[in-house]
Amino acid sequence: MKARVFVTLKESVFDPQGQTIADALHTMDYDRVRNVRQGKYFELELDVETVDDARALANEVADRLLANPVIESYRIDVEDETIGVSK
Amino acid sequence: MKARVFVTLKESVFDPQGQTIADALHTMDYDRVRNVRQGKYFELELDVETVDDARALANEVADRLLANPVIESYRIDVEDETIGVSK
Amino acid sequence: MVTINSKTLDHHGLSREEYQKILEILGREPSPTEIGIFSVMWSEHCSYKSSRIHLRTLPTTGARVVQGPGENAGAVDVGDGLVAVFKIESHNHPSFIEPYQGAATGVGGIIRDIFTMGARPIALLNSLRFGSLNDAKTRGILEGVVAGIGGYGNSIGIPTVGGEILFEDTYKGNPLVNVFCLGLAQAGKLVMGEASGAGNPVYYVGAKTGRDGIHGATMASAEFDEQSSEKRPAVQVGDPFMEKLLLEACLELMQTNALVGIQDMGAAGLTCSTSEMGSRGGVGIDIDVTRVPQRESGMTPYEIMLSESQERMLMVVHRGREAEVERIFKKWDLHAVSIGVVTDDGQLRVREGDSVVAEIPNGKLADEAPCYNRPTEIPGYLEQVRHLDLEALPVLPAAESALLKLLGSLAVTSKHWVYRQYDHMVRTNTIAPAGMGAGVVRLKGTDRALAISVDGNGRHCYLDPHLGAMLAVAEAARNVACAGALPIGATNCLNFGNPERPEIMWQFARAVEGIGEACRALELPITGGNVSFYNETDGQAIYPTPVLGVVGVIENASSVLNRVFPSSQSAILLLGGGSGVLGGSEYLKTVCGQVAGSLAPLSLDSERRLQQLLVELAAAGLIQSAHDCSDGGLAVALAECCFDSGGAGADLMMPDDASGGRTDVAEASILFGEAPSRVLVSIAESDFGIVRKKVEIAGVPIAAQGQTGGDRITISLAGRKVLDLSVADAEAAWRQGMERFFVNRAA
Amino acid sequence: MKFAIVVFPGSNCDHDAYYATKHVLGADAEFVWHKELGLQGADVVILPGGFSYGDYLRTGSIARFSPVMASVMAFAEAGGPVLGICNGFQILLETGLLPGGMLYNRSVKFQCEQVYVRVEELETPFTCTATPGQVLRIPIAHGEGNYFAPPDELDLLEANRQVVFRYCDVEGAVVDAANPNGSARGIAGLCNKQRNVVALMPHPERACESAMGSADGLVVFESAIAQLKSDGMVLPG
Ligand SMILES: Nc1ncnc2c1ncn2[C@@H]1O[C@H](COP(=O)(O)OP(=O)(O)O)[C@@H](O)[C@H]1O
Ligand SMILES: [Mg+2]
Repeated sequence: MKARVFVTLKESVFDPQGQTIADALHTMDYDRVRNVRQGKYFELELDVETVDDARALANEVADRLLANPVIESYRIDVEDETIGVSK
Repeated sequence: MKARVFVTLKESVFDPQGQTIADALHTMDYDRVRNVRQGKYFELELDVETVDDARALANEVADRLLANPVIESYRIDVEDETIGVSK
Repeated sequence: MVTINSKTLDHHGLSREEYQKILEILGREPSPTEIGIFSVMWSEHCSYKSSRIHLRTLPTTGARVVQGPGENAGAVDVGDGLVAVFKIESHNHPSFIEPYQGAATGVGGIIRDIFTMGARPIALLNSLRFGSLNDAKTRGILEGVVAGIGGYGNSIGIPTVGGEILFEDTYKGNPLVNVFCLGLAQAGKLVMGEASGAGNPVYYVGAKTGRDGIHGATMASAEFDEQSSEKRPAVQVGDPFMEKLLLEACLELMQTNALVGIQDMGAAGLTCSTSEMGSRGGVGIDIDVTRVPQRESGMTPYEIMLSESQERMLMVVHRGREAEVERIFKKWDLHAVSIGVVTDDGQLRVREGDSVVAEIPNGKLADEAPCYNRPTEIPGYLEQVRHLDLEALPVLPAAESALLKLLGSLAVTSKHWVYRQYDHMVRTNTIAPAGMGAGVVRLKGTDRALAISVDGNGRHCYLDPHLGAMLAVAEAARNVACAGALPIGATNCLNFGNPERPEIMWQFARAVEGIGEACRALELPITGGNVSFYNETDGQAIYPTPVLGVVGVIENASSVLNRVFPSSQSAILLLGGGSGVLGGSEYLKTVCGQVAGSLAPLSLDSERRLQQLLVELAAAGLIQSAHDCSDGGLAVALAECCFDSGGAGADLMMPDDASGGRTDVAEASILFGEAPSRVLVSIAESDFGIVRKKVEIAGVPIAAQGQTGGDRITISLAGRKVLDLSVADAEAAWRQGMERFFVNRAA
Repeated sequence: MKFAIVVFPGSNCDHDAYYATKHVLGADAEFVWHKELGLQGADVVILPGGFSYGDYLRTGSIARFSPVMASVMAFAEAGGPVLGICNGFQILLETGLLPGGMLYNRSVKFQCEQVYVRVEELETPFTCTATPGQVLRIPIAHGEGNYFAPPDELDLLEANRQVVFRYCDVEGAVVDAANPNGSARGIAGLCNKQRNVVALMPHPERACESAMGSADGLVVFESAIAQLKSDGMVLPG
């Protein structure tokens, strides 16, 4: 089973990396890119049977290691390869 | 319009970050996490009208700045906020 | 078995003659793995086939040389039972296609070369060349390269203590990234990349092997389909954390005597390390590729042998000590895996399980590598670019505005933007602040310090490769001497175009001659180096760019000097004669937009006396600062001595050297003309007399005198002021020359 | 009187902390490997700078799970003096012993340079011999030292007098131009509520000898020694 974890800085937290990219894009004349936020993206390969187990495990791992709840929030997508659907 | 860009190292490229996280998870007894790959995740806020324009712009920006095709590949998701669907 | 056709040979960069030699050595047709092994071992990169004949002429011996060229790095005795192990290497091409990782893995590679020798790396430097920063792509490459160098060095905890960076259009499509590393080892405890003792196990340690950096393209064989070349990334990703573990584990292992020999897997990975270790020791090595830790499935022996995955080492250890070795690596969470054994039959034998996929006489692979004396020819451009008619220059700007322009130019401006991104202090040995001249690290537990400088000027070498190369040696050594250090050893990185073109080969041959001449005269043995050919885009070669790295010793670390004038009232002397010339100068390029003319000559004898004098005066504590006149000439050097001093100015007086011709040209030559062997020093008023005497005894001319003080930079000729600028204005121009090219929201 | 310097895989300022405490100050110091479970009877624990586990994920995030950290936490909870420097600060944030988190520097670049910090609090084991408002010249060397905490948390920190160091100019004024990385309210160092756990981004161990450009960092280590001497603290082993 595959889980995708997206970790982003919380809305209220200033994102220097995203801001720098936005600035760079503006000097390259991409003015239509109004704002950029940068986060981290993880693909986990999990040795579990069900989508629920995958979600639970990915959640635990994100909570304990992948994200710092003080500044970040995360979102999880589980892909059941047998049926090819993202949940 | 919002575009999400996921940049990951190509399959064949070694990902020391993902490897280090996987190793850490294993010493924490998360053996069911078989493999981890780490990538970057960008949320772009775009000043465009159509989903197609958003996709084209996000593509261009990813090609020119966000990813280096020599070692990375990327994927784009466009979200039309008016209808709330990811494409 | 595949048949070898001409396409296969082309893909592997092997000529017909080279293939004939392979047939002779083997007495049969090579297997795919064997052709791969020959192709990388006989590549320009590993065999130095076009350069060897020239490099042989370099001086490599001296009383202090402990290890000359041939090992992973050279070494010189620095006293107190210590040796300095150092080398410079290029990572130009990878840094162009993936700036961050290309530069980072360059740093990783040179660090491995140093700790492989049993030395703890204590200092990094780098020499960089880029196109103009007006180009957005170049800015991106620069940002990536600098971040990559910092990313690796900072993380592994080795300070980057110095370097140089220059910008010329010629490097636009071919930037140069040369990295230098120096380590420290106990005398007599160097570890060699040599295998010996039949029956001793061969260990593999470090990162797993993937399909990284395999260049030998597709072969007409089921083994090498299109897809597998698709899967081969051209650039590796660096893992400084892994390297830090390897570094500590290897150094710990070297404290035991369980190790026979060790070599890092750099270019040509497992192939190069097994065959070189075997041939150095005159033994055979027998390995089984199925035991090599692999990152990807389905790798062929060919791929495993040629992979350039980073952060890997090959070791031979004494039989019976295996458990001890494995325990040390386990402590650092690394696996040491036995992949084979040393034999006494001299063969490099590669097995895949039960079958032998390659069997090559080790010695012949190394010793019978091709060696070419390629034709040379004077380049056609030379006559034209050497011609310079000074009288025909347009009216020159006022000295003050020319100086401001030079100070803000990329060649001269503060490189703070660069070195701020490097941790230059970790390990608390760096006793020279960043950006003040040579990098200086103290040797804890002794009174000594080492000073290091890397220098080169491609524009000079373009105009005159022989003299340009000599100037690079002289400047690197002089920068070290300006820190108060006696230059004792050198390494070089030779960046050139395509050696198959006679004009390029001529540049190369002339440059190597120049390096040899200068090093002999300055008693600077070359203990190693690196050649990077094929630096071209669209058939257009870069400026010939030899970069010299010079290491010097300061007997008493507390006498280290830098460029900054002291705040007290002091006397200034310009040591060394030889008025500058505008030919090939930064002034001519930046202010007049021309690259032309002849360079000022170098007297190696004067240079040597000047450097010895500097070391003597510094050791005696008789001078307070020293800075050489380099890019931008005297006026720029004088201004630089005033920067970072808190605004103290300087006033310099020179006799008029009436030369006839246009007065603006004559003045510009004096203020901004360039010539070697000129150094500005400051002296406490009370020491002035004794210094003068020592200078006289040394036979070094004094070209100008002055005082520090005030808040302006002034120079007068025979009592007439020809330059008068406030330090504040000058310093402001100098500080922002590089920063202004980058969006910078930060403090 | 013994300093324990914890060595994580990837630590690289461990030797510098050792050299400063042992050779410059002449105190007793010992390395403690991260896989060890005890602290070897140390009186003061230092979590040094570096890139533990490469800091690929998030600075300090993996180190906090190292076996030795349980002892460090227990030592800290029992009131033992703990000093986190740079990566050590980041690790302490991850453990929750100190509040807040680190963002990338405003420049989004690694920065190594001399800065000035003002000592805000003397009531900690690592600042007790400083003078009120003393300005120290100490280097920073980090890419992620931009301290963040939500406003109410920051207010709480101020109310509890937990802000120990602030970036300032040479005169001691806390102004934005002197803030090298964008840290909230110029915060360069903090302590916990009990005041025994102190952490800062600048490197005092790099500023213990004039040869290194400044000896202002000495006060941090001298304070620890003085404090232990004066109250003859009995500490948990
Ligand atoms: N790429 C770099 N990396 C580190 N330090 C650099 C780099 N480029 C320049 N510097 C530093 O900036 C200072 C000035 O460099 P440079 O102009 O080459 O000096 P010089 O003219 O004395 O040789 C030196 O101290 C040098 O170490
Ligand atoms: Mg120079």
